[in-house]
Amino acid sequence: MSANAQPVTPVTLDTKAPPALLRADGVSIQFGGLKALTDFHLSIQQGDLLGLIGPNGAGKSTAFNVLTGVYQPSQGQVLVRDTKVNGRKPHQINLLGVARTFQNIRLFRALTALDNVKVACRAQTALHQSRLGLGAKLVNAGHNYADWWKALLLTPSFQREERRLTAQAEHLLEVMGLSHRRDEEARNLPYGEQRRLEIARALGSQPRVLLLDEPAAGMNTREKADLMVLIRKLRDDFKLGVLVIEHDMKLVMGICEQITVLDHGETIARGAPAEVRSDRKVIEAYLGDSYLESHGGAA
Amino acid sequence: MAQLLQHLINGLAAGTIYALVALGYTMVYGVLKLINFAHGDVMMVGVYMGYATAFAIGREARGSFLGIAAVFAVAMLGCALFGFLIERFAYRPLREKPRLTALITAIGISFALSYGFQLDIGFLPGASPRAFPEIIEPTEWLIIGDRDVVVWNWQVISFLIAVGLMVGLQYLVFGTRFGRAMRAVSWDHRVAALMGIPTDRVIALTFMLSSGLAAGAGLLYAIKDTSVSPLMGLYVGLKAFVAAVIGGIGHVPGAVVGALVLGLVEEFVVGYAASTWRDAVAFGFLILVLLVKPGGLFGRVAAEKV
Amino acid sequence: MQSPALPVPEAPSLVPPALRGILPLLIAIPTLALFHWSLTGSDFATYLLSVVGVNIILAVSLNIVNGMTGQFSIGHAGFMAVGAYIAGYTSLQLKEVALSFLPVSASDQVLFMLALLVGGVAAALCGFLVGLPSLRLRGDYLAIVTLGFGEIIRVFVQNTDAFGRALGLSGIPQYSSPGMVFFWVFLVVLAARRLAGSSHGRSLWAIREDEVAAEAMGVDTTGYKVRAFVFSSFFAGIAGGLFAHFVPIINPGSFTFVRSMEIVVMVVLGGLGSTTGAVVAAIFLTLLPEGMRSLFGALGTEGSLAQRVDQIRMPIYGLLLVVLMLSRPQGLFGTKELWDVLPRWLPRKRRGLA
Amino acid sequence: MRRLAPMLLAALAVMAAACEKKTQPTPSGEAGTQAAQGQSGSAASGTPPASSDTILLGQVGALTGGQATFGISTRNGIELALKEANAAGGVNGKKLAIRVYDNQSKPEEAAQAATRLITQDKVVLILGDVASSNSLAMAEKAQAAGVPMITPSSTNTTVTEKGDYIFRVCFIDPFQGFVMAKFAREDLKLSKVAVLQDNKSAYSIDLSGVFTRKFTEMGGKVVTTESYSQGDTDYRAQLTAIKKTQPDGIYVPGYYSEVGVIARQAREVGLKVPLMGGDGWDSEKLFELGGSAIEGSYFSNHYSPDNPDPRVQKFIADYKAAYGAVPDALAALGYDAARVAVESLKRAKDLSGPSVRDAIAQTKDFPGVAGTVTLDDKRNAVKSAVVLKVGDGKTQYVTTISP
Repeated sequence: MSANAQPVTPVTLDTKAPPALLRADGVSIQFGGLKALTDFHLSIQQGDLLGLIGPNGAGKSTAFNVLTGVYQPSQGQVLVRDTKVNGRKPHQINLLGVARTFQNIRLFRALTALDNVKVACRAQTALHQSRLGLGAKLVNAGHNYADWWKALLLTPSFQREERRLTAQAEHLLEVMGLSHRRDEEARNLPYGEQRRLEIARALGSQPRVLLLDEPAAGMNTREKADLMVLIRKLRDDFKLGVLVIEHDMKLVMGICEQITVLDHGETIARGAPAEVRSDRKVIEAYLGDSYLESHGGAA
Repeated sequence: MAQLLQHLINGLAAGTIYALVALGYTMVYGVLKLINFAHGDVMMVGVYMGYATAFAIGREARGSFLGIAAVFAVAMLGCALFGFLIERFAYRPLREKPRLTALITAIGISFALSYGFQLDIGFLPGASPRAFPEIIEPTEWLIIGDRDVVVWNWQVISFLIAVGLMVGLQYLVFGTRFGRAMRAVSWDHRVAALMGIPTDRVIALTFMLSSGLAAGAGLLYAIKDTSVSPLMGLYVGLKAFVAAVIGGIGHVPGAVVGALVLGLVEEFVVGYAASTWRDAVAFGFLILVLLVKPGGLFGRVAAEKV
Repeated sequence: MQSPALPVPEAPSLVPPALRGILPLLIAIPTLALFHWSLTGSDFATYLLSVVGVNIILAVSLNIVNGMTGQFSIGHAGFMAVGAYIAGYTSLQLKEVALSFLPVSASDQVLFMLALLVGGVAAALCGFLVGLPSLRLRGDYLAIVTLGFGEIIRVFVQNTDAFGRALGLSGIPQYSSPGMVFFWVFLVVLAARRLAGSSHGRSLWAIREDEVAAEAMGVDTTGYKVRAFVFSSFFAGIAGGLFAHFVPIINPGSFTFVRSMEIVVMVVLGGLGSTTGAVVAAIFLTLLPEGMRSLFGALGTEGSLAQRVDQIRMPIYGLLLVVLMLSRPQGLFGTKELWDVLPRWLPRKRRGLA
Repeated sequence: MRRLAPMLLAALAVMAAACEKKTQPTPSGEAGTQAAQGQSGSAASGTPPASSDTILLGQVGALTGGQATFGISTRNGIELALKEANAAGGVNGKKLAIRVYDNQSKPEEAAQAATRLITQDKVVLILGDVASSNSLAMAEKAQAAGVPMITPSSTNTTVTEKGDYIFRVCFIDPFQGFVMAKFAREDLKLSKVAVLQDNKSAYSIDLSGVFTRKFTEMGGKVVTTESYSQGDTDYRAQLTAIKKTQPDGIYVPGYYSEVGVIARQAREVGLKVPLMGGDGWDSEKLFELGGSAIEGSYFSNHYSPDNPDPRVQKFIADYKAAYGAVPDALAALGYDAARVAVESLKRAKDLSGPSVRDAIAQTKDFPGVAGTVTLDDKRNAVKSAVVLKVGDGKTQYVTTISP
């Protein structure tokens, strides 16, 4: 794969490492005249726990959307393990091992907690249908229809598959501490549990990279602390690379090893929490004077 | 050449009337995201109101300006009231419910009206079509050559009325407080309510406006084609709906353009190709437009915020 | 991949897995045979039940697209028309043919089944074509494309001599029987339920609930939508085929968009997404006009008013729709199934969609 | 599996429940229940069974939908005939009653209603619909059940081909198309004719086909064939296209509900040539809808209201008194069909299907208002047609053309 790597300026980080699980190379995106994201670089390796911060409207969620294929970049490229994924659909990118949660929780509200996770688990058994020739596409389509027949005929292999999915989803619910909500409809869960369920669902798609969009929003301090522990644990147990968008400085500074700061779509700083915290530009542009005061001039 | 011109005139005449009906669809869709399937039938009711008025005022008064004004006034006001009642009792209780629910009540009302008016009991008119009284005496307004191209006075009059109504509507939507409220409700009626906009009143007024407009359009239609029947709403309504979608449903000038385009397409299919395929071509055209521009000619598909 | 490989648990059921797939059939076929036998000789019941059955198939199949997948198709009558005409035409062509190794009646049924399948597959192909625009179109725009498709089919039939144009196809052999109709009702209900409970069904539900999230979780939303259309239109085609074989004349007037609307009404009234709801609503709405006929008939048979009452049914039907929707906006059962809303003392299924 | 067995049971239970619910408001009505439960018991549901003092007939017609206006005319004609028959003492001392069902202009509803008439109401005879596709659907059911059926005005040849229980009292499409072709060629001396047909009506398509064939055979030329759909109101595009071909006559084999408007718009686009049509034109409404534009047009019909025959004049007067309108052809044919039915019932040796069928088949030289009815061995009426000219709010007799 590396043979057909594009002649782009490599991301300045750690070039010796194996190909990044997810990489953005000079990604820009415009809506009409508005530049929502300019020359964005990012690279996530297994075991990373990165943070993406910035004031409201800085382009954090836009970055997520570009990385997961919801938006197409105007310039630059997104690579998953050195495969260019520009122009691919979100579900195809997901199948390559990138899963996400949403800022405004987007669960399948009328489905039970278990079914929410099973939807994601299931998808991984589907074939990758990214860049296939016509013949392969036909075979693929045939396979898809045949799969429906298996479900309709309730074949033993289908039943086994269903049991496997259930077991897998139950395991994830357990990991996220949601076993007691197994048969509850998602919309009836309390807020914090909905957030956790979204993570469980993302894990269901067996990702290598997990993108969390403000996972702690609306949680109280204790829940946040628990969440910090949980995110680290997930990274280690599931051998993930994690990228977190977060408003809560404490959370980000507490768990992330490296932080990228966006403002008006531009990357204004990148580095370890301590560096970012002391970066004058960041403090001015993002944190503001009041923050400096309240934290007694953290720098 | 003369024939081409004649087809053009006919197509535009048909298109203007589609446009007025399509505007009703588009306005209601704009504020409520409801495809008001009963719209065509409300129009039909309005036409019968005008029909009854024309007979009530007698043959002499009919031709006078006041007579015409009375017919239009009664039909449009009556129909506006009718639209208000339908909104109040059939749609408003369902406003916070799933969107499809209101659609089903719209279908129910459509059935009740179009079948109800086929009864010949009491004041109901019965199934057979009736000749619409000539409230505008047809005379040639313009003749080119040996009657190669003929433009009739009612074509001109209805074109003027239609254009007047459209301009008025455009002003109403973009130039008045009510229009601003309407657009706010259209954007998000819950938020609009929080901002102190009397949502219920705005929606009710929109319904009245669209129903009144439908009655006006229906009358023009009846004058043009000289007949009324209980099923007329079904056909006109469907075509106008298609026109509204071609233009981008919810978009006011879009509805007008969509309707004119549809009127011309139909006219030319019949005039120069096979008349049997008119409806198929109309719908095929619609599908083609949507495939190229998924939101209609003017509408934009709002990118969903993720 | 990273998650620990979990052992796949054993099936908790008493029924061996291999048998679970076909067991319903083993129960259904004798039941249907009994049902069929009990109807012999009562033509009106046969006819009425056939209409009911066809409407159930239509409603349940449309529910897969409109209810489960959350799309909005209002051209179901078009798929029905395709099935009806193709199956009817096939049967007309095969009218004189009989399979020599079978008795004539059995051979007829085999050919009938063949014609039905041909019709169903043709409708499914159309469903594929109509489903494709869902790549680009959403919501009401997709709806109008389905409506347009239905109307185009109608115009096409009206202009094709082989399909009898405005007169329609007549003389289609009356092969259909309540047993056959309800066999397909059984199949479509079984298929819809199994689909709803399967991973594919969950993907459809996910699309209905939140298309963006479904896509982000690896659900090929376009593919699933197209497949839902194909699946649903296949059964609509079957319904059309059955319809053609008991009426037994079909003409374009039977497949207008008003017809499509009637099917949408059944689905919404039953509760979007509820298979049993669609079944109940289809039965109720089909029998309603006949019921009114009986009611009016009982009120008086003489006099000219009595002769007019048959006209009053349709306006009343329309008003009833309004009243029903106002009193139960979520439909009869919402997204739940019949057994979820049964009284408490009856044995209940675990809540949820599966 | 465990979830399917109860489901099936539930579905069956629901079906039973729904049926019961349906007939709950019906005090004496168990028809639905019985039907749904598959008990072919005696016809209940408030239907007077074919008791000793009434004979029940059935009619299925389009009372709602696009063709309602024709169905209602037919119904009125039938109603009038039965009223007269009852006033004259009924059939062998028994009164006649009729059960009318609506088919919404749809064949499946027609078949359903016919089946209901046959098995639930146990009618001795069915009167059919106007539209041939609806009559065809009914014919299948009537033939299978051995109940005679007379269709007043379905002119498509295939209807009576369904079997020996199916009759009609009108002439068939090929004849009517021939009549107008002959008249146009020989009497009006036209050579270039345009055709404007209703593409939603089999009747119209048939007439236009026959007319085109015959007219061409007689040396004329059909210059163009355009179409419209029932329910349309704007025909200017078709007429403008027709105008281009400069015909000296236009054949419009449609129904009056559209023809009147077509005539107005034809004059409007500048077509001055005569219009011609078939029996679908015959209605007082034609003058209302067509106004002065329709004057000078010709159509073929079953009878002429000018016919001095007292029977015809009495029918017209009675109909006017009862329904406030001059009867159209459909009403006249409905009236004739009902009278043929009554006469046959009188002659039949009993009220069983075969006896009634035989009695109907023997109908010969029956003096109907819409011409004399003699049924041939194909169960079609052999009748001559008249050609009428439209003028000044009424029709004028022009000529009679025999088969």
